[in-house]
Amino acid sequence: MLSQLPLLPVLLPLLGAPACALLRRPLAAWVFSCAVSVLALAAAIALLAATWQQGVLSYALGGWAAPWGIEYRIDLLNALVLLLVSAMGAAVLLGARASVWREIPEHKRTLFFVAYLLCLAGLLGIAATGDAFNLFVFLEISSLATYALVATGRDRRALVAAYNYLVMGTIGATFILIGIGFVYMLTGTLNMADLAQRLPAVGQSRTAFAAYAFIVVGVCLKLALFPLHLWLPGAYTRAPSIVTVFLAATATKVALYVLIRFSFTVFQVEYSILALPLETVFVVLGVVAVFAGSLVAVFEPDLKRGLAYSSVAQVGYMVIGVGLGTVAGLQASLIHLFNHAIMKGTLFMALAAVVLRLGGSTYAQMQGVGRSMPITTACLLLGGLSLIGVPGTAGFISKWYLVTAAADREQWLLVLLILAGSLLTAVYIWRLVETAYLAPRQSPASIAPRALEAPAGLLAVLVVLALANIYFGLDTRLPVQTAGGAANGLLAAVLP
Amino acid sequence: MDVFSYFNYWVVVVLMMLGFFIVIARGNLVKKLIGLNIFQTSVFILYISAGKVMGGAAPILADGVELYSNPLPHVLILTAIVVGIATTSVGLALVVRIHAAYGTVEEADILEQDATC
Amino acid sequence: MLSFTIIVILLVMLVALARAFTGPNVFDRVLAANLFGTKTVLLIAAISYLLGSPDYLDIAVIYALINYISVIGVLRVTEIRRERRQAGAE
Amino acid sequence: MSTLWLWASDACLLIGSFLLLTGALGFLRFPDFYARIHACGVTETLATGFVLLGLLLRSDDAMPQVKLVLILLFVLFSSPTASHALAKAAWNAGVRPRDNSGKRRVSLPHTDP
Amino acid sequence: MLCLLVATAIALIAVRGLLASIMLTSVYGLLSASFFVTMDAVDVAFTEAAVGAGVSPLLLLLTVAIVGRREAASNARRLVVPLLLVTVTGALLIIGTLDMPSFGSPDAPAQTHVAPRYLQQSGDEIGIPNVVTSVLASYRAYDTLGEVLVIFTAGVAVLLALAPAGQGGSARAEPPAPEHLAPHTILQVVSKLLIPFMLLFAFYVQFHGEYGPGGGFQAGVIFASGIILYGLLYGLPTVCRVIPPPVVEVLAAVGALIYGLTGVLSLLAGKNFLDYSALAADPVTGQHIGIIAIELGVGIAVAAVIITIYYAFAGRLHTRED
Amino acid sequence: MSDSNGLLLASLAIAPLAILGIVLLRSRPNWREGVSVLASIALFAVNIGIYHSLQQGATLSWRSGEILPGLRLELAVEPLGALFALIASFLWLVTVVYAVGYMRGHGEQNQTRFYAFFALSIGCVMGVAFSGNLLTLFLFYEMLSLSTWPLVVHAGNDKARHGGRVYLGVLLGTSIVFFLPAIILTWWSTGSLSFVPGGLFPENTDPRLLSALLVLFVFGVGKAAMMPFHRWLPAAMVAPTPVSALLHAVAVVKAGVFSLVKIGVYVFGLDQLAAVDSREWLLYLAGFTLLAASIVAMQKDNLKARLAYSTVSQLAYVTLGVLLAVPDGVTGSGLHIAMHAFGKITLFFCAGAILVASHKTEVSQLRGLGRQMPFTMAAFLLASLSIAGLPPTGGTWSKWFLMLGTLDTGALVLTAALVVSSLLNIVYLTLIPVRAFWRFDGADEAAAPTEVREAPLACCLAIGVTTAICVALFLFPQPLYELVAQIPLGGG
Repeated sequence: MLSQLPLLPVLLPLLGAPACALLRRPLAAWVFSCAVSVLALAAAIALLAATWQQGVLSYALGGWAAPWGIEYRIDLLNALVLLLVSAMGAAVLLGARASVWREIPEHKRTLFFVAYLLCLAGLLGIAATGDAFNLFVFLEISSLATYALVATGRDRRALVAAYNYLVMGTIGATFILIGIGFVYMLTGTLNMADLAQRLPAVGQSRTAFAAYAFIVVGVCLKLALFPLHLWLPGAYTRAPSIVTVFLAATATKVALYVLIRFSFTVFQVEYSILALPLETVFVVLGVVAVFAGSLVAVFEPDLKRGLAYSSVAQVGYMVIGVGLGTVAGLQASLIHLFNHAIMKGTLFMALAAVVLRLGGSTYAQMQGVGRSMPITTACLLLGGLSLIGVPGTAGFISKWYLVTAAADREQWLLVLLILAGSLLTAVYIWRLVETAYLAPRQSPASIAPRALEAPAGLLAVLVVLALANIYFGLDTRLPVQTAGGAANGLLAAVLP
Repeated sequence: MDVFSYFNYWVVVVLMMLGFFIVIARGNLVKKLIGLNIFQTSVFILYISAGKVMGGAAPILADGVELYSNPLPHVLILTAIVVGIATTSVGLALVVRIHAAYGTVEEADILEQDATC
Repeated sequence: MLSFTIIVILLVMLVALARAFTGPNVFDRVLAANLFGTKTVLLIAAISYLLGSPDYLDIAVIYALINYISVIGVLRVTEIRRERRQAGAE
Repeated sequence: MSTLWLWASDACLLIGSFLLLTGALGFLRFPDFYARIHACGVTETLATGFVLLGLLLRSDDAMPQVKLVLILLFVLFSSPTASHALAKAAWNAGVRPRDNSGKRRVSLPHTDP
Repeated sequence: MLCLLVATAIALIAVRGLLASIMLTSVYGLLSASFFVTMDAVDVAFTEAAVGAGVSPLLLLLTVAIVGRREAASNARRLVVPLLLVTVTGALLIIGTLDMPSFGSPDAPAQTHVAPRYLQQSGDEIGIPNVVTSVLASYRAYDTLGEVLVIFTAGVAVLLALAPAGQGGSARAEPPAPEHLAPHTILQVVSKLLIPFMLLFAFYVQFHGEYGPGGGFQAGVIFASGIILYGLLYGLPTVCRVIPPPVVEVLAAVGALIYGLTGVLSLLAGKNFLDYSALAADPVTGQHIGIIAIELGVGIAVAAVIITIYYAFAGRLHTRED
Repeated sequence: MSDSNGLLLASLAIAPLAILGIVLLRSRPNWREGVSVLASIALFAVNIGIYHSLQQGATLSWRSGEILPGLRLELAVEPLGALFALIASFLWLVTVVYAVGYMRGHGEQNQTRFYAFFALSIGCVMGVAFSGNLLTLFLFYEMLSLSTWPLVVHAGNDKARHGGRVYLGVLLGTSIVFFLPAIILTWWSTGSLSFVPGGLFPENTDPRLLSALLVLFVFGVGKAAMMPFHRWLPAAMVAPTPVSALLHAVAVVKAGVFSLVKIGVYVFGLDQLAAVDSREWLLYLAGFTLLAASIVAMQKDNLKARLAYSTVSQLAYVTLGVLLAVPDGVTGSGLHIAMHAFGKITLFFCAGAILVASHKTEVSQLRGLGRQMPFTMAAFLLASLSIAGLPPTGGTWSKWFLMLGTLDTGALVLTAALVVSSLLNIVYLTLIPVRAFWRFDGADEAAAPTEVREAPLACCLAIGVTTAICVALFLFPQPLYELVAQIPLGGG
């Protein structure tokens, strides 16, 4: 079974989804999905361990060797993303029951879990595959499932958000498809490793440039990088709470992975970063994203929406890391990818609890929530502190690496901007803290204060996530070493 | 002749642009999806053009035929077509729901309704 | 002769397209689409002979099928729409 | 394949092409919907028949012939049906024919279906 | 042909009214399929014909029947940005084409690198003439599994969006208003004659895929089209009685599972996922068995999903909005 | 040895344990306060233990696993830290006793939260005091900012919220925008963040880098309240008085200047510090701050605001002492941390006592109050003398060493600034109790309520203890001085 390991994290949810559709009772579907996602997580953990021991793992699907068949090719980068996505997928699902039962009508629950599994399988499939076109297929699986999941939000605006996401996401996917088509025409292959070998020979052609441009734009649409982020706030805000948690923790991360994979493996860094002015483009867009996202988040009356904009900002940080074009920068980017998934997972999970109990997440509704839901609010606060980058939390580690990476390039202005960005984060997090703890509770008579804390299942997952923020702020070996190994594997041959 | 050898591709480019234009310029949600359809179909044409070999036959093995067109783009596009119809159907389902919720499928009207409430 | 037929078919398709574009009402367009469809069937069949691969006939068959279904679909849809409107007015 | 068959086939194709062209002309130039549907419907079946027959004469395998016959059957069934359905739907929808001048509606006894 | 395509697309921009647009879309699908034929892409043409000219316009039509076919005049000030975007994209695309291998050249990398192996060796390795099917169902079978799951996802998504509230599961006992339409006797009779042929043809396409154009996906679409035709003429309740929605939904999942489990079987036999040579003593026989099995899965899944989608839309059509 | 390290960890562990106890016993106020008092006693005892093992020459340290490559959380005891911890834990004890009286006397809400965060802040102070490298220092520094915020906004009204925003905004802002980059730069250029006697930077470090770093550090440690980043201190005056006492005498501000001293001594090293270009104008900025703050303080009628500006001024003394980069300056700074702590906390206690007893907050209302509250006012007088640096109080010594330091460097302008500022101190602080005792005319007869009495016993007790220490330190400054003298000053 060990030789099948690279496939398992993807295959389990992929086949689990149709199997889940056969279950009629929502509860059974939930239990089944949980089991599947936990198994996938176990496989992903084993896979990461195996990758550490044995280096790159290759798995030929259908038994056909690489450029002819589809290959799963797992290096540290894949393994890290797989682990992250499956872990968040499993965690969110485990805590999802109460929230789903509250927000999704009964006849849709089974389908909801099926779509969730499909989305998970799609994201994992993107992260595992070594074939450019296979990536597109799984991208579409996850995207379609995402549209459906977003549309299950109770507000009718969820529909519009899902529709906009669908249109923009499809444009993005089609752009990626165009790009893949161009590189295929240039090289005749779709396998990423093979592409990497054959592209340099044609790297100077204008077609290669256009191909890269299309892929980058397409991926950035999915990634919600600044000017292409328009779908994200709506989708995150209007989606059911659980979906938001899952998407925020995984979807943009996988998109970033795709960006890194195409930039550094397929097109290779000599081309993508050194030959093109992308370095500047990424850094500038990243900085603009940080400030635009954070500023909107500061003035947003709804916390969920504010955090969605904050995601736009955080994507900016990650892209800055990529744009630095150094091993340190990439490592910082990957570390932030990992940590941000945990932070946003915590924050949105806490918001799921808040929405569950209070029916909404505007600041007005959340007044005094610190007293009625102390544990949830504490977790929310922990996630927020991590987002700011307070030392001792995971967010600090990200900021540290990002700033050192920028300092290595001696870009002092960038250092300042990065840090100033986290000040803005502090502003909106503090707005939340004041609302939660200082404002009088909204209509205290109507709700019994003791009964308000989130249900146990949700709370348990939330607390674990919140503690993970602290844990990964103190014991950073997993993300730092894996990200370091991955970054070295991608860039060390070429760059300092 | 360079120009002729690219003629096919350029027409495809024009098609893509037309489709793309419908997607972003039109306010009707159904029309947007139609545009998306055109856009995607044009990409299919691009791929298939790339797989054509002058003088080749369809890639169904037959005796006495030496030159075949490239089967790989065909396979890819088969998948892509399925993806396209899947996207369209999901999009249309959303449009139906939006119509039920807003009573309109014009983007401007929807924005207006959202702004007022 | 085959090529000539193909050219003629293409010409007819152009005409149909023009009608589909200008057609004053829905039914003209439907008719044009229908015409277009049947011509496509012929076109594919002819092309298959031109290229010497009879496999293409399968496609022609499916065109014929699809074309028929499409026309019926359009008709039913317009009717249903009207019926709904009437029912709504009542 | 003997030349005779090929000649015959070419003839069929030519007739078919001619019919197609006339139908198209009518479809393009006729003043109202019913005239146009008439032009199409009449020529279509015949033209299709001829073209398919022409093709049929060119093949010597059984399978393509079966398929061609299938297509022919299909068109023969579906085309008039579609025309009929279209005309009926148009009538129900209130589309009325015009007279030659193209200005005045012909008053026909209106029978509600 | 291409110019016709362009003309259609321009017409699509110019035309107002959704029904006309759909007609043009259908025409566009037909045209592009014809183009695929001239490009030797038979299977693609087959699929595009069934999807681009068939299913997709049908779905659009159903939608338009629900939401109305009027289209508001577009706002002139909305044109500048789109034009700019489109121009930039177009320019980039043109740039991209400049250094492309020229059209139809047999020396292009795409023709010389990976594809030759399929053409040269699939006959020995897989043993079926249709190379597209070989690649689709064996070399890149995993993509096709992904494809099946995409369509399955679409089914789930549509159900998730359109499943009527207030009824348990997906068992909607449709009580739509009786069809007091003008009875389409002629249509009904003719169609009743034709539908069996269609279904038969679907089976032919299903099992002929190894030798000629066709395969599970196309067969599924044709099968579903036949059912949809039936539904259009006899009304949703009738067709729901013949093929109950829950059954279809189960079938969709079963189809996907058949595919997946074929792969799992080879996994259990100690080979890699979807390595059909594990399915029989002789590898080529194994490939045959595998391909037949997965094509069956594809066919079932596709037909079931498309029918499901049709049910979902048609259900909306008949239940009046409140 | 392991016992001593146990002590070190215990000093950090006590606060969380206390919080647990406080939260668990939230429905029983007496037990809850009992836990607070017990914890503070325990902490003080632990710190005395640490002090003793330090005197016996033991080295206490603890390291975590690697957080960042080559970087760990490190705790280590050195003399300055031990001094700071000792003072802080002792004053915590006193403040807790005082707080019990004050909070009950004042009928405050949310007392559980108050005590919990009180304990948390003192835990962070311990962390700051014993941090073994810059990273650890930064960690606890930030935690301290965050954990004191709930104390500052305790009242929960708009004014408190606004104050809290300024407080946290300035502290977090400076630390993120200046302090963190400074740390990262240090790390980037030296590859280490440990506190090393004599400094981290190799000889050939780019002087421009050092200049920039010094500026970043001085402004980055916002808690040191260097102008123009002093605004948070007056803003934090919205807090209840025990908090103000703790913040402005012990925890926050002292953590700030303490960090600066540590950075000056252990990161730069006095020799290198003396050579840094930007030191010069920072010195003058410090001089300006201490004068300007004194002048502002004079104009404030609100007693707590006046004390706040006084603190700003006194903190500048400490900063100035470090920046002088001479041993006497550092000794003066170290001592002043202690002396000012006792003096200022007494003043705040007094202000709180006055508030509790008479509900007066403005200086102008205090005339004649000496009759009603003679004890408080006497304490106020002594403490203000200590701040001004006059005998018979401990403040004398620290000012003395600071003066020596300025003379050492020959910066007579600064000497003058110190003198002038001390004079101003006398004017704006010492005159308050004097006026309280001497009624200058009869116009205030009506304003002096007759029913005012001394504050609750707990408050008076605390005031008494700290005042006594202020005086005692004048007589017996030896232990403190010895401790400060142990600071390894490198080549100095």
